[in-house]
Amino acid sequence: MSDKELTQRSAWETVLASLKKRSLWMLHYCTGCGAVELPPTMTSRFDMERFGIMPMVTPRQADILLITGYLSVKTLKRVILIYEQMQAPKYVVGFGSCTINGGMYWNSYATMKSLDRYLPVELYLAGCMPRPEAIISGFNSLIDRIDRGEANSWKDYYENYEFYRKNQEHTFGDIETHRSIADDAQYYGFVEVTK
Amino acid sequence: MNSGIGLIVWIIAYPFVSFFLGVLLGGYGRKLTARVQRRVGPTWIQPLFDVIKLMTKQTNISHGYMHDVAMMMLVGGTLMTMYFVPVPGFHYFSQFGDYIVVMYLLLVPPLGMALGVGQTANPNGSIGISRALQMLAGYEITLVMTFIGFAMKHGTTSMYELMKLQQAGGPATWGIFAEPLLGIAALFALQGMLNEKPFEVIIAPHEIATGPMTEMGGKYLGMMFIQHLIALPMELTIFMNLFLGGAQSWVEYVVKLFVLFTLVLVVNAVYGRFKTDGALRFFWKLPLPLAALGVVMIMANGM
Amino acid sequence: MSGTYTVPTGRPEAARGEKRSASAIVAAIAELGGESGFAVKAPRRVEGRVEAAALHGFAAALRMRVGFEHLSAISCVDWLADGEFELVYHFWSYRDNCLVSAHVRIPRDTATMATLTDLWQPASFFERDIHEMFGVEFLGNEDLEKYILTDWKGPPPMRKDFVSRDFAHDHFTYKNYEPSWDEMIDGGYYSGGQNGGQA
Amino acid sequence: MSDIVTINDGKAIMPGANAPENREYNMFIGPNHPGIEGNFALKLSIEGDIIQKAKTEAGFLHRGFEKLMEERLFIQNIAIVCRICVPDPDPNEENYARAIEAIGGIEVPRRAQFIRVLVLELSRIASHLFTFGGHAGTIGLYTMPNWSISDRDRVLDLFEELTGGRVYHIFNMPGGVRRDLPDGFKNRVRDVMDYVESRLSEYDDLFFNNKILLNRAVGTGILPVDKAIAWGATGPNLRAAGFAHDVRKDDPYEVYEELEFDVPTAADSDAYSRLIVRRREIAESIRIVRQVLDKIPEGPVWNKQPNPLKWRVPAGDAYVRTESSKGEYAYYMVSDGGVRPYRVHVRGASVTHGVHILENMLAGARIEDASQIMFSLDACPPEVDR
Amino acid sequence: MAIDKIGSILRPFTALKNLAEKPDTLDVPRHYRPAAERYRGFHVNDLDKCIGCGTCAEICDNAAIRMVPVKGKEVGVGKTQYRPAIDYGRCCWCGLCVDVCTTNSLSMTREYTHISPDTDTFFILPDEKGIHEKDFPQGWHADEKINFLDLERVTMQELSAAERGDSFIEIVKGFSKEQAVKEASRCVSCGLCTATCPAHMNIPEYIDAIWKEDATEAGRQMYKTNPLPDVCGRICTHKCETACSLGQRGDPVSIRWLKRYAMDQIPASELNTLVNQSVVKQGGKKIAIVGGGPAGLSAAYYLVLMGYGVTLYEKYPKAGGMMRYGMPEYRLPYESIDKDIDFILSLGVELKTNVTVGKDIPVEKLRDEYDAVIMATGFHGGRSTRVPGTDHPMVFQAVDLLARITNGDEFPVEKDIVVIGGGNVAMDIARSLARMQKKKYGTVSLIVTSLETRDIMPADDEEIVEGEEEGIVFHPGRGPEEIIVENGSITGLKTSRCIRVFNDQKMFAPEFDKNDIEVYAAAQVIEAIGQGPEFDVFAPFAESLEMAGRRVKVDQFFQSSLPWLFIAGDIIKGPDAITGIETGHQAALGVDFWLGKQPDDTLSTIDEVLKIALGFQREQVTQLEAVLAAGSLAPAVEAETSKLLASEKADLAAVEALLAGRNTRIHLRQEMPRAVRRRDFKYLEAQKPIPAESASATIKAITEHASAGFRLYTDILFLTKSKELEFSLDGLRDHQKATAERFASLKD
Repeated sequence: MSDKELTQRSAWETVLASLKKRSLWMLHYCTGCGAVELPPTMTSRFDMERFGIMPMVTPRQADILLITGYLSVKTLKRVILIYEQMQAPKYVVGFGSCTINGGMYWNSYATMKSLDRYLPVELYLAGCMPRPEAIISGFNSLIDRIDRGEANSWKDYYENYEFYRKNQEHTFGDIETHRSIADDAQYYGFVEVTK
Repeated sequence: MNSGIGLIVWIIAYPFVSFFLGVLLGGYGRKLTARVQRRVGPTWIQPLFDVIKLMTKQTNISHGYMHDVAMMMLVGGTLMTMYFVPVPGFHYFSQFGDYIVVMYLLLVPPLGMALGVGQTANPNGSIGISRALQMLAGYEITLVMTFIGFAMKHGTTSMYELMKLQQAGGPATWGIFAEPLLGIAALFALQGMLNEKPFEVIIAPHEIATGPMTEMGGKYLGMMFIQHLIALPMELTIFMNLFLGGAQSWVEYVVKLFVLFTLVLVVNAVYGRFKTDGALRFFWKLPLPLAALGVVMIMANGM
Repeated sequence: MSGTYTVPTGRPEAARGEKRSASAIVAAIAELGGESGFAVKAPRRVEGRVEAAALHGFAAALRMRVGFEHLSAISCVDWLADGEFELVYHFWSYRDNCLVSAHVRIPRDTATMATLTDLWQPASFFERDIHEMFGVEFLGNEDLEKYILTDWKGPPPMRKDFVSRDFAHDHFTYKNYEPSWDEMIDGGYYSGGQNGGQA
Repeated sequence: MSDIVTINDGKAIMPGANAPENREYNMFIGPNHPGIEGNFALKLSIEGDIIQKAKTEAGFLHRGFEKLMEERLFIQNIAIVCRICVPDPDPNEENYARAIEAIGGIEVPRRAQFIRVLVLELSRIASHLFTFGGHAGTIGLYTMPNWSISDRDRVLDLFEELTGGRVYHIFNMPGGVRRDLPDGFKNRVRDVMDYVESRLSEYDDLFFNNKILLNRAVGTGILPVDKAIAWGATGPNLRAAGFAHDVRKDDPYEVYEELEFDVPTAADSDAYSRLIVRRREIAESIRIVRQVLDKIPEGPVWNKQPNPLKWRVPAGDAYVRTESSKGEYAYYMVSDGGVRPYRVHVRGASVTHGVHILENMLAGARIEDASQIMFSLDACPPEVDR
Repeated sequence: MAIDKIGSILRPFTALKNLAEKPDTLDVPRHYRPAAERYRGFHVNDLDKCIGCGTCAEICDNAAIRMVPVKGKEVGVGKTQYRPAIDYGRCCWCGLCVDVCTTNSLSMTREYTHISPDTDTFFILPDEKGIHEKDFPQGWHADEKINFLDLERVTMQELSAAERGDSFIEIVKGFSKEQAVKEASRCVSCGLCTATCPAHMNIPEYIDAIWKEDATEAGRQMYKTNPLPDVCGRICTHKCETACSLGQRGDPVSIRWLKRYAMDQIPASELNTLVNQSVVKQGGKKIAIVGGGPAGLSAAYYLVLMGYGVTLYEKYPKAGGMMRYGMPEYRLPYESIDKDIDFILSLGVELKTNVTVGKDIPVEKLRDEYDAVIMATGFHGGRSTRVPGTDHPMVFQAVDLLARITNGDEFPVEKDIVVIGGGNVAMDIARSLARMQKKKYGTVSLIVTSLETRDIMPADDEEIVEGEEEGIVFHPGRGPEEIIVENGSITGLKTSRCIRVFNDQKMFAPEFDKNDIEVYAAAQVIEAIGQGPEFDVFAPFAESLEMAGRRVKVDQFFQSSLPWLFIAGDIIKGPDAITGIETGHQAALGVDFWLGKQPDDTLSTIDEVLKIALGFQREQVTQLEAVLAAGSLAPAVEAETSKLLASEKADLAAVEALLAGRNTRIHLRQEMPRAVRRRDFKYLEAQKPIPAESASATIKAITEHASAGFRLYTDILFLTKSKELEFSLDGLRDHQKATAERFASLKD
């Protein structure tokens, strides 16, 4: 993020960040076809546990939400709920073309086109789908960002919730959230957002 | 060291020492499993990073008062138990509480978990808890049975005393060699107590989405991890004290801890999990009769 | 779910026996009466046209009397210009290793068809799919509720008069890039307004 | 009510949400659940730990492929069809190419036919290895996925070398294949086949003979042969019931008629049988691959087709079937003589396995077994959703 | 089989042996793991090799490729300044673009990692280096054996040398329907041909129509810019084919023969319905056109369609000019010429034949009687080598002889003939004479010499080859020294070897090796080294008419220094038929402009866009004015709106100015390859399906979106490259955003 925030970090936070980056759990959710490269990434050929990255089962436990490629509108709805249930700090990683500009489903009636209109995205990986090497590089890049204190995209969701909410409503009509984003924003210390 | 300032230092330091041991064991476990699986695995202190990460997460979910209290019960209960398990150089509390106390205290954390998870109202969690309680009926009874045998043989229920007796008698008097039936039964029970495969039915991600942990995130999950890491060396120590003659020095203690844990891990690495009823049936079919037989033999010898 | 339909699970007698050639199957179909338009199209492929009203009877006879046990698929084609849907039923015979495709045309505006779920369980999926994607009603199928498109509010998307590209354009937003090589090109790149996007 | 993380339709169901005296409660498995193959959901109605009623929910992976194909040129579709089934993409390419060839009467050079068989069989091996990992995961034996999925990667390396892509090969084209075999490729295929074969015996030790697997899988999810046929089971799931139907044998395509291979079957039709049939199919596939390497003739690999931008396929229709790793995979294609397919209907192998058969088999099963039953059927949700 | 159904407790423990083995894990990403040789990674493009044809963008199923104009890339024959930019938010790495690339400039590397939080970095303009400017080895690239494109053209059936040797029957048989469709199917519709064609014919469109077996539509497309398609289908110099992107690696599409095929399918009687032009007689305004060649006919056609009264003066008995009197019949049958000309005349053009302007009727008379005069007298004067002996009566000028052949006049044909010249006219006369020799003597004895060596001979290659087949002997690279005359009759031509034709400045400056002398026996010598204008007709104005070298000076409207006099055809540009047609068209437009009438016959795309922009802008102004007039605004909003109105008005004025400068249209058409224009508007197609009626309807639909309005302006800027426009891109962007927001607030 901005230089200001970088300089504002205390020494304690810097140390903490360098420890926190060593453990990152991703949500084990195959949202799209890119997920087929996740098992190789998890298992012995590429073994992402080397970097402290593990698949986790529920949103509560996870730090990383991988959007593995296209998101059908039906899945997108679930993904948004999942994201809201995750504990901060949380990172969304977009896999491949589909999360950026619709990918090969650019003219499909059933998939969303730009992920960053619905959720704040920390990183994008190029590829259709990204290979395990690229995924591992992506995770390393995320680790670096956390280390440098740059991985703050999640804050945007609470600071600019209106923007995301507007786009979500545009796509779904009304969406029923489980959590009060206003309360969450307050908890996280952001300005209160009117729901 | 079991009195005065040394004692106070121990009381304060012991949880941290235990936690540190737990971290090492946990990391070792993950590393070893990884190697069986032909991969490199994480760093040796990976569990520490996990805990730090979890405890620094901004946790804003709470499923109510019970949810929070339950976490206290979980960690508190484990810490309490820990003090009653003698380790080299520290057996102050074990003179006040014998093995029966330990057995009793061991039930507190699952109870705490049950309360907390019940509060979250997640069906997966509820199933996980019911499984945990069912499993108690498997390994706990076996464990108690083996202990009864020992108590009968040596005429004491103090873990410290039992340990001392074995240390005095040398390896030949170690429970596992002296009473192999009880020892083998207790090894199975240990596997169950540590919730490792093939008895890992409580977490079972593919079946019930990590069961009790389903609703836990951030600090709550961190607490559970801390509890797990403290309980790990403690549970191994219980077994060690009963069947491997405890340890006289820290070097011996750590070596035995790791060797014992390795045994548990290799089984864990090459087996899948039973179904709950399968696990129970197994316990009732093999370890429990073994333990019972052992007890009978002790009784026969004693008569 | 197994109780929902009285789907025959036993294997028909006709499904056992010697392997027959494709032309023998054409003859066997002709023997059923009523359907004489079947012909061998390619090796192991027999094709013909069946009236909509006769389809259920034909399928039942094909199963019970000729021995076609496997309903491979039901396909639907929207012939917009003709104002018709074409339903194509693909039956496979394990005995003969031969596929029979029965083509049925039904009017597009009042698209109804008798269900085959009482004969084949798999028909349930295909019929529900065609119902969702084309809007064809299958009389007698109790399980036509939305399955894949539960969140969908538009028209049945596989109809030819639904243009996916238009829908995507109206309902989604494409990316506006401001690439770094902007200055490399004449006039500078600007990907356009809100709806600009690439194409 | 507090939010709990099992998500479906945005509603969480409490245990005992029904009447208090009714012990039945509802539970969602998926779409976010490791026990689910892909992005798919099960709505279970449970009493105790017995599933009373199961209902699948699909559509999370729906992209409207059949519609997209109608809006793309014939050549452009070769890039998208493989996406329909992610773990085993090649039957899609095969079907798409063969449907056009059947409609347009296009000849395929023999060398290309052999290469297609090679690709299809390698894809089958990769897919089965993947399934082993998934199945072992459901019973918690995580060593197995670590092994089999990294061994699968060896096959993907071959794909990468041959086709330029690891997962999506985009290699079959109407009229042949896109590239010839690279230099020395045959030897590398042989090496990998030897490797996979040697690994199979290690799998036997660790997994297929594992007492726990037998404890879990034998007698779980029984699908009697009559029901298997009536409910439309195909592929390994049908063969595990003792019914030896294989599209490669019974509706042969490419050069399968010239190759020797057996169709493995099993009798018990439980989860274990289905697993073992797949295990044996890998051995058969290795046999086929070796024969292909021996028999493959020299020659061109592609019959030139018209300029792809102005490529019309004559009017007509065709129904083509392929034996995928999951079962019968069929395409029904209609061309109206234009530059785009008029209609392509994709009949995925999992439309029966993953929906009604799964629902039927789950009813009465234990909740612990739900995941294993699904994986033993090897249902592939993107095939259902398209 | 090593599987039993009993299971084992101990066998799983064999897995523990892995504890002693090295893990299977690869040390990525610390060490880059090379991808396979064929890996489909990120794109690289040889920007110099790339011609910007845009075929990659056409085949991309994800609309991931957009052609953008790259600075400093030269635009030339078969080259645009456009290069593909790739959107990795769309790309699926299928590599179809690589396989279809006409030049093989596009390929993929083995690089596979790109990670960024910034989506803008996923849209790249690939160059030789790739996305990260790192050297990665080449991955997926074009394969020699697998060609998506049809690189070989359909062979045109021709009469054999024996069949055609002694007759003037047309050599080329023409395509059959199957052949034509097959040949048409080779086209990738890149439109490079359109840019190169002097008349900017809608080539991809008519080829597409032929491919769809719709000859009528093909004809309609042709008549938009060329009223003599029948003729052009036979004798056009087909510069388009040199530009064809398929020619990069294979044979270009036979554009000329396809045109011929399409026109052959349309009977003369149907031409009128095909063009479907309602001629509105304006009356009053009359135009005289001097010269009935391609330029004159073309000008006549477009002027008459614009509603002028046109009179065409022709000195020969029939109209057609060089097409009729300079082309041998075996290349261009007279029926074809007649078909085209008759159609033009049928539209109401008055033709006066056998009238030589300047001799039979003074130019001044035309000036006085008509509102404007278009002079298209052409190149009818043959040039002479001026070597000794050229004044001999048996030395002929090729153009004269060709005209005599057409008129059927008798002239001597000797047994041995030498033709001097290496151009197409030389070929025409040589091959005509060869036929006459064959008829008269049964054998051919004809030598063609030219300064240029075989490889640089300006004549079409097929002409030379066919000439050789017909028995003509070529001696290229020889310069005439002297025509040897003995006893009053010619005996031969003495030549020396030509060392080089052009000097370093590429100027015509032949040098000869005087020691290398050859003599070719001949009784008759034909000079065919070029033609020139005959300026007799301009004699009365010699003083007032400005010249530019040997040609008359004209401005961009083809208007000479005498305002009433417009010039077209060979005498200002060319010489060839298709250039003549284009100059005729432009002169017609120039006349129309001069006479102050807005032409609306063939609106080009840019005009449509400008008009829509105008409408859009007017709409904005009207709306704002209405809002202001309603008067119910808060003072602050009102002030804001007034400001907005002022700026909108300024924009309106700018667009009006742009549209008023109609000359933009004429020139833009030449600068913009059609396909590129079409692609620029592809985003419009992507938004809405193209309605069957017209592209303009599509564009109109777009204007309904306020935001698309902005896009419209950027495209105008692209198209016009008009830096003078008062709005800058950045300003416009902010401005449009602000406008949208303000409108939204105003509605409340």
